[in-house]
Amino acid sequence: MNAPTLFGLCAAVLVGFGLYGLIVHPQPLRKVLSFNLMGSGVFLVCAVIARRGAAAGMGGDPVPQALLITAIVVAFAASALAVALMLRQFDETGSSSLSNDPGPAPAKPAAKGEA
Amino acid sequence: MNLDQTLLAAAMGLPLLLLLACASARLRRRMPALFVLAPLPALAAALWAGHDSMLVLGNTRFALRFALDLPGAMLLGCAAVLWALAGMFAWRYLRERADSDGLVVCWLMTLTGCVGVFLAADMIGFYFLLAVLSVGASGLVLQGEGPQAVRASAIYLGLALLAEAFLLAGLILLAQATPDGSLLIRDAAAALPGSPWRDLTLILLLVGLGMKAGLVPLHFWMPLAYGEAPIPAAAVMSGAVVKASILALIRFLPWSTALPDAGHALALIGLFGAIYGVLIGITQSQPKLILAYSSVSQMGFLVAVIGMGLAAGDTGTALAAAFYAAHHLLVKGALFLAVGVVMLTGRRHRWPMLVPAAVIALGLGGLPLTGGALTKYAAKDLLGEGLAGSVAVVSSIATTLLMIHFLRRLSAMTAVEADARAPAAMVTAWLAMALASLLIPWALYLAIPIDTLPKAVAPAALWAALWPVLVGALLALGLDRLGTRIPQVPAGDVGEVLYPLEDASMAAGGWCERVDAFTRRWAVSCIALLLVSLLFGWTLMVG
Amino acid sequence: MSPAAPVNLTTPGGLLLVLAVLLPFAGVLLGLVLGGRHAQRVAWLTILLGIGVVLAITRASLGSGASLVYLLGGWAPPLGVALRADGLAVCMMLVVAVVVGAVGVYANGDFGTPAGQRETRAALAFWLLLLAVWGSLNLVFVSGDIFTLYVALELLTFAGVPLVALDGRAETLQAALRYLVYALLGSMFYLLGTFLLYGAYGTLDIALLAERVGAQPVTWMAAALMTAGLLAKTALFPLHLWLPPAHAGAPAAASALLSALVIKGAWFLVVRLWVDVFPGIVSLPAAQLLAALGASAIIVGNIVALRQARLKLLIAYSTVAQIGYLFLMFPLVQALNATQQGNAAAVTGGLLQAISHATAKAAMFMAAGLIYSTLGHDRVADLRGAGRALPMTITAFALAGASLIGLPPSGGFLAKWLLLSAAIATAQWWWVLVMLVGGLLTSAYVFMVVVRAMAPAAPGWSPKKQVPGYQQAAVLGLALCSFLLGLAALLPFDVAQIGRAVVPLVGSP
Amino acid sequence: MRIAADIFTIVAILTGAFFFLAGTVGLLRFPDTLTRLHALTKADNLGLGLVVLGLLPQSSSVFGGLKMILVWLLVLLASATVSQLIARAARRGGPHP
Amino acid sequence: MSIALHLALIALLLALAFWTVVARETFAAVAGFVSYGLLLTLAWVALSAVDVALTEAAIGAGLTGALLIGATSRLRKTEAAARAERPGRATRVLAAIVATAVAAAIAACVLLLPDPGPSLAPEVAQNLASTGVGNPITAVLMSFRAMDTMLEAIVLLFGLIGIWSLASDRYWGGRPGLAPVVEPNGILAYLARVLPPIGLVVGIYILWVGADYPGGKFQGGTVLAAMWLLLLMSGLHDAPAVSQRWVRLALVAGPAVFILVGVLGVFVAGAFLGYPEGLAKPLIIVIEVALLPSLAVTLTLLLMGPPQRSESSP
Repeated sequence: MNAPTLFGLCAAVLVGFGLYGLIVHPQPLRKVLSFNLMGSGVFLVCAVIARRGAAAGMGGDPVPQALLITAIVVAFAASALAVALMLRQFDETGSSSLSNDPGPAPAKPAAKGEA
Repeated sequence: MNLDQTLLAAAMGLPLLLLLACASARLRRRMPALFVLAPLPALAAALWAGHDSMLVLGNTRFALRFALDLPGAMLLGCAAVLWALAGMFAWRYLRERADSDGLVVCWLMTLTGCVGVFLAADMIGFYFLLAVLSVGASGLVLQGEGPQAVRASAIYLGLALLAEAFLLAGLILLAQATPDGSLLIRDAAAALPGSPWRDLTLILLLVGLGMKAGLVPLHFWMPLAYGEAPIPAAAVMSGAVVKASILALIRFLPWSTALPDAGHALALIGLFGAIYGVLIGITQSQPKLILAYSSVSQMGFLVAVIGMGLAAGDTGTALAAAFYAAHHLLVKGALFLAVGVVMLTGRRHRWPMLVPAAVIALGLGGLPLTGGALTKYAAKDLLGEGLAGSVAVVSSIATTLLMIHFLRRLSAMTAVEADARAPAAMVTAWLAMALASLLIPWALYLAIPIDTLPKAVAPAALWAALWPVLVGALLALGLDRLGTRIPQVPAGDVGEVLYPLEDASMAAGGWCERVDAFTRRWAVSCIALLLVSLLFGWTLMVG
Repeated sequence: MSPAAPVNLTTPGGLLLVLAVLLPFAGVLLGLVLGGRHAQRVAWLTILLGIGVVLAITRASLGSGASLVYLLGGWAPPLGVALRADGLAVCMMLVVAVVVGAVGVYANGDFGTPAGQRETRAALAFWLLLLAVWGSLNLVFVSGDIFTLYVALELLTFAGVPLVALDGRAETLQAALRYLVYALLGSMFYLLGTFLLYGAYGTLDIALLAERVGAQPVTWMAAALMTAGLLAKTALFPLHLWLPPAHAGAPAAASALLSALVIKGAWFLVVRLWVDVFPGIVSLPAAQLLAALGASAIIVGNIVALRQARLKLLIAYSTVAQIGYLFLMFPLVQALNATQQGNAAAVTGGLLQAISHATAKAAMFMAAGLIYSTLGHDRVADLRGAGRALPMTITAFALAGASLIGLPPSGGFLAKWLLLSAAIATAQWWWVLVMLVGGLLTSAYVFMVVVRAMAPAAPGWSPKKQVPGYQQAAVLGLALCSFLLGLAALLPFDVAQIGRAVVPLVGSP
Repeated sequence: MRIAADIFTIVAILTGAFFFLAGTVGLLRFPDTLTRLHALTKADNLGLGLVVLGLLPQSSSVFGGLKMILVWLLVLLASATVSQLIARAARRGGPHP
Repeated sequence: MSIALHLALIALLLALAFWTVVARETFAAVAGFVSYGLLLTLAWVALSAVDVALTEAAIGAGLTGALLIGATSRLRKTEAAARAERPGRATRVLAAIVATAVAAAIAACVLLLPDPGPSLAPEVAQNLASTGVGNPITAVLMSFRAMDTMLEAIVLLFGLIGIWSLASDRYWGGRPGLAPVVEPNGILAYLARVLPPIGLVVGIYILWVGADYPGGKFQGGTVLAAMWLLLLMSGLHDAPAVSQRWVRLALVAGPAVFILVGVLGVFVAGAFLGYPEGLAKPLIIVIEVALLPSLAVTLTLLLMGPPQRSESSP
């Protein structure tokens, strides 16, 4: 049971937490949070694979580690877009919920946008 | 492009050209005048085009091929005559109608489809032109205006597309069976007996074409459609459009090899249809509905003739069936035009209209010296002496009964003020059609050697044709006394079962909508995604 | 049966593949900098050049008769990334170019910035996102590396999501958010599958993977995760929560792009994985499961489409149904593989189904857009007068509908003919039944809409806005493309089979 | 000389750890935000300083050592400003964590 | 000994992750997530992926944390409404079961994966010399799989275009983010004056060292973005208007240079994104130097969100 395998199991549990959070939490912000959690779990799996590919004098296989850097940046861009969408939906409707039966839209926030 | 190919191209091309010309509003207004001319090239093709040349459009693999065989030529010629005269009738009919665009486009579309189906030699072309025919015909029914017309047109189209679905499956089975992958109907028919899925293909083809021909369990669209469609449209649909499926039956079924079980089953359904059509017909009061049910009956009889021919494996059936269909085409078209004309003439002038109508109507029942007798005579040796032969006699009696009932209802439907006269163009069209339906069967009988003339005119044959008509007339008198006690059957008889069916489908729709709303909830969708991935993992592991 | 031998050499036409991907991206960069009216002109220039490049690629691949390959940076896989374009990819790139061109012509009406006016948000965003969608789709079709395909999927999602909320209405923002978070969940599954495959076989290249992939638990799990992720992005039936509101809410040109093209990207990946990478692994029961989901999509999608009150929602649900059709090909391919007959018929049938759906659905959505701007509403109940006001558009809608139903000579008919022949050749009768019932249900709502549109208008009614002619012409052109696609069979038939394992075609076309 | 350096490292790190412990106990025990802040910043910064001091001799190169001191200074700067901000937010009755 | 350290780290990671999922208050969950992000950096170091650790610390914990904390404070009002929509117990149990099933499947895969797994490290080592770069990961990012890195920069740009397209038409061309409230002698302003220079040096150092040691343009770009965000938040500098030409040029510069160098490769080195012999390192440096400012501007604007104020607002 060496360290990478331990981290691999930890990654699997993280993905489980992320999935649970994504399903259960109604607020989209908590969903993005859980999505990032799951993302870090998936990236940890990849890091374990990289660590197991250590050879030719390198601590880990550089190709999956390069993929990881790309994936982390892409995940950040996705979170930024999701948060921007949430905030715009909040500005327009005063509520941020994903349920498709639109409840009674509460009163619009007083001053829209202008600080 | 020798003469035959140019004739075929013109027959198909002119209606298509006129249909495309309808795109511009200006041309569309002057189109009714051309209705008479549109089918003439088809008539010329039927008369003079050779039966071995083939018009090919497209390259080797997928191409539209058009050719003409004897039954096809016979039916095409009669259909062209009916289209031309009904076109004249429709031209005069359209003059009073305000919005004629819909009828013009649908008329030309149906004409193109009809001529195309008669000429089609390959399966893809046949399937496509049958689709064009169905859409055009349902458009014609729609011109009846009113919620009933919309429902009738929807039912017509629904059943037509259902039939096309069966047909497509059958055609693909045929295509799989034909050895070198050629799509010609000739090769497909030849390959049918040897195909591994022979019975399934036969069932699919017979169900598909039977539905288009109005076989009994699925015939209810016919009375609904003909009842709602305007007169010229009903004339053309009951005459030419229905014959498309009969011609398809003639072309697709393998006449060389005997298929007793399929043939007998078909004959049984056909004969049952013949009797059932009449039974329901006599309960109707609308002349158009009576004619529709008479069509159901006649189609049933014709399918019975084909069934018996198929069982016996007699190659002559194709010609006999085509001859019978041609006669029915002419008579039914004429009778519909008669209904149109009589409805516009006053009581005082109705007799000159009713007499020819009576002659033709009784001819349908088999009155000697008329086309009907000839067709019954030609079909007699096919049906043989046994059960089928006697049922054929019963059906001619019943048809005579139905026709007399029709004539009585028709005479009661004259225009309100006594001395109204139908417009001249309509009357000429009707009379020309009546004349055609009397002369053409004789011309065809002589031209195509089904049997020698003297035998047909021999006193024995004449008497054999006369007594069913007399018995029919006697029954008609009996029917008169029954009068009011006959139960009133709604137009679509079996069609009534549709209403509970529609409610059931609405319920199913509601359930589907609830399922959709449930699966589109966030938590459910995510769990579904996880379940799908686990399911795929498991099936891959197990598989 | 592995696909054509993975020759890892740059073929002559290879550079065109790079151009096909980079041209739209360069257009986005230039358009962003210039902004305003110039963005539209840059977009138009890129569309014309892009169509030229795609035609050149078609000619090159038809000429050489084999896949075009390009090694990026000169490094051969497994280290470097290779771009490959076989017959499937070339056909899809052609269709995408045609649809993008037509949408471009149509969008001049809605998103054109007249001279002298300042840059508006929607116009700039639309033209940039149009090129973004095009570039990422071309990358999805040509990339030979499954991680680059992941990045391409993300590009496609990032380009698609803002299209949904382009006109800024509140409910479209929620629809866009649902679409984004669900698509991200899907692509995270796909990424996890990619990592597992790399962990097991040490390469990310499709051709090499096809050779090394063996029947092990890790491969099954990776295939399951990647397929589930892609199904979420294609919105196959149980996973279609985001599609109807997103496609119905977006403006007409945007929903045409989303419905016709963005969906096809993820579907194409499923085809690439199941037909090229996992032919040995994917068992018949798994393919049957995929087609079962497709069949349920056809049934529920069509029935719910029949009951929709708004035309755009009706067309969106029709997309849900037609996606089901796209997945019917997998058991047929698998069964044909098993019986050693060439799976060319089923693969080409599926491809033609996708192509005819892309063109027909884009035409339908744009027609719905024109109807909305003419009638002021898109309630299906009273479309009266649309037929008279927009004759070309309603004919286009009818032709597109005929292609979806599968009436000859449309592409849909040819696809249905091929798929039905394959289903019969492998004796899978239930898929035959599903296809025919699907065709009937589709015809129900297409004729419902056309008949209601043809009904004469109420007296004294006049169209709200006079729709410019070129928009109607674009819609009709696209519908004709789909309707006359059946004649494509008259061309040399196996355009789609270039570079694939050419096994003699069994049975009639 | 090596041994002396090692002993010095151990001693320094131990005291640093002790201060961290004190800071954590303070965090848990003290009643309100302000006092917790006080404990946290004071104890932890000092603890970190000692740990860095202890690690200096162990570091491979002078440049490495300088980098560690830079890290310590940055942490000092950051914790000072952040605790100031949190204090002001706490005084104004803002969101309490 | 190190196993114990790793176990402790894993236990802490799982505890924080559990807290992030279970916490009722969103702000608490985000606070838990930020510390989780920092600990995750340690995990990457434990798995000897130092480059990735740097990226995770900068982008994963830093920018994502800032993004989520900013969003939480603005969405505080929707907390009560959202709690009403919490799914019922059955859904939660089912979700837990399905999530654990998938996690178990992934754990099984991790256990089944070959331990000294197949690796491309030898090939990278062989060809490292020709890329002229010491750090193998930078070699993979900039030479072997340069396409992915270029696409990544384009992904960020598409994300930004997507965010900008969400603005309301009234404010198009305006400035993103809220108007800065300036208190010149506040403590934040003091930090904003002291830290950025240091940050600038550290950012550029990380970029420069990236060639041979862990580091690189994304990590450097993020540090610079953090510094500019600090300035923006402290009010010393106002966010640039979206319609300004220099902003758009800055955004496009990075990817454009990357594509141009790639196209140059076609003529000089015979393959797109290929580098001629010997010239690899300078070209890579040119790309990285061009990408650094572009990434910094893109990441900052990604965080600031769509334009919410008119161009001339205070």
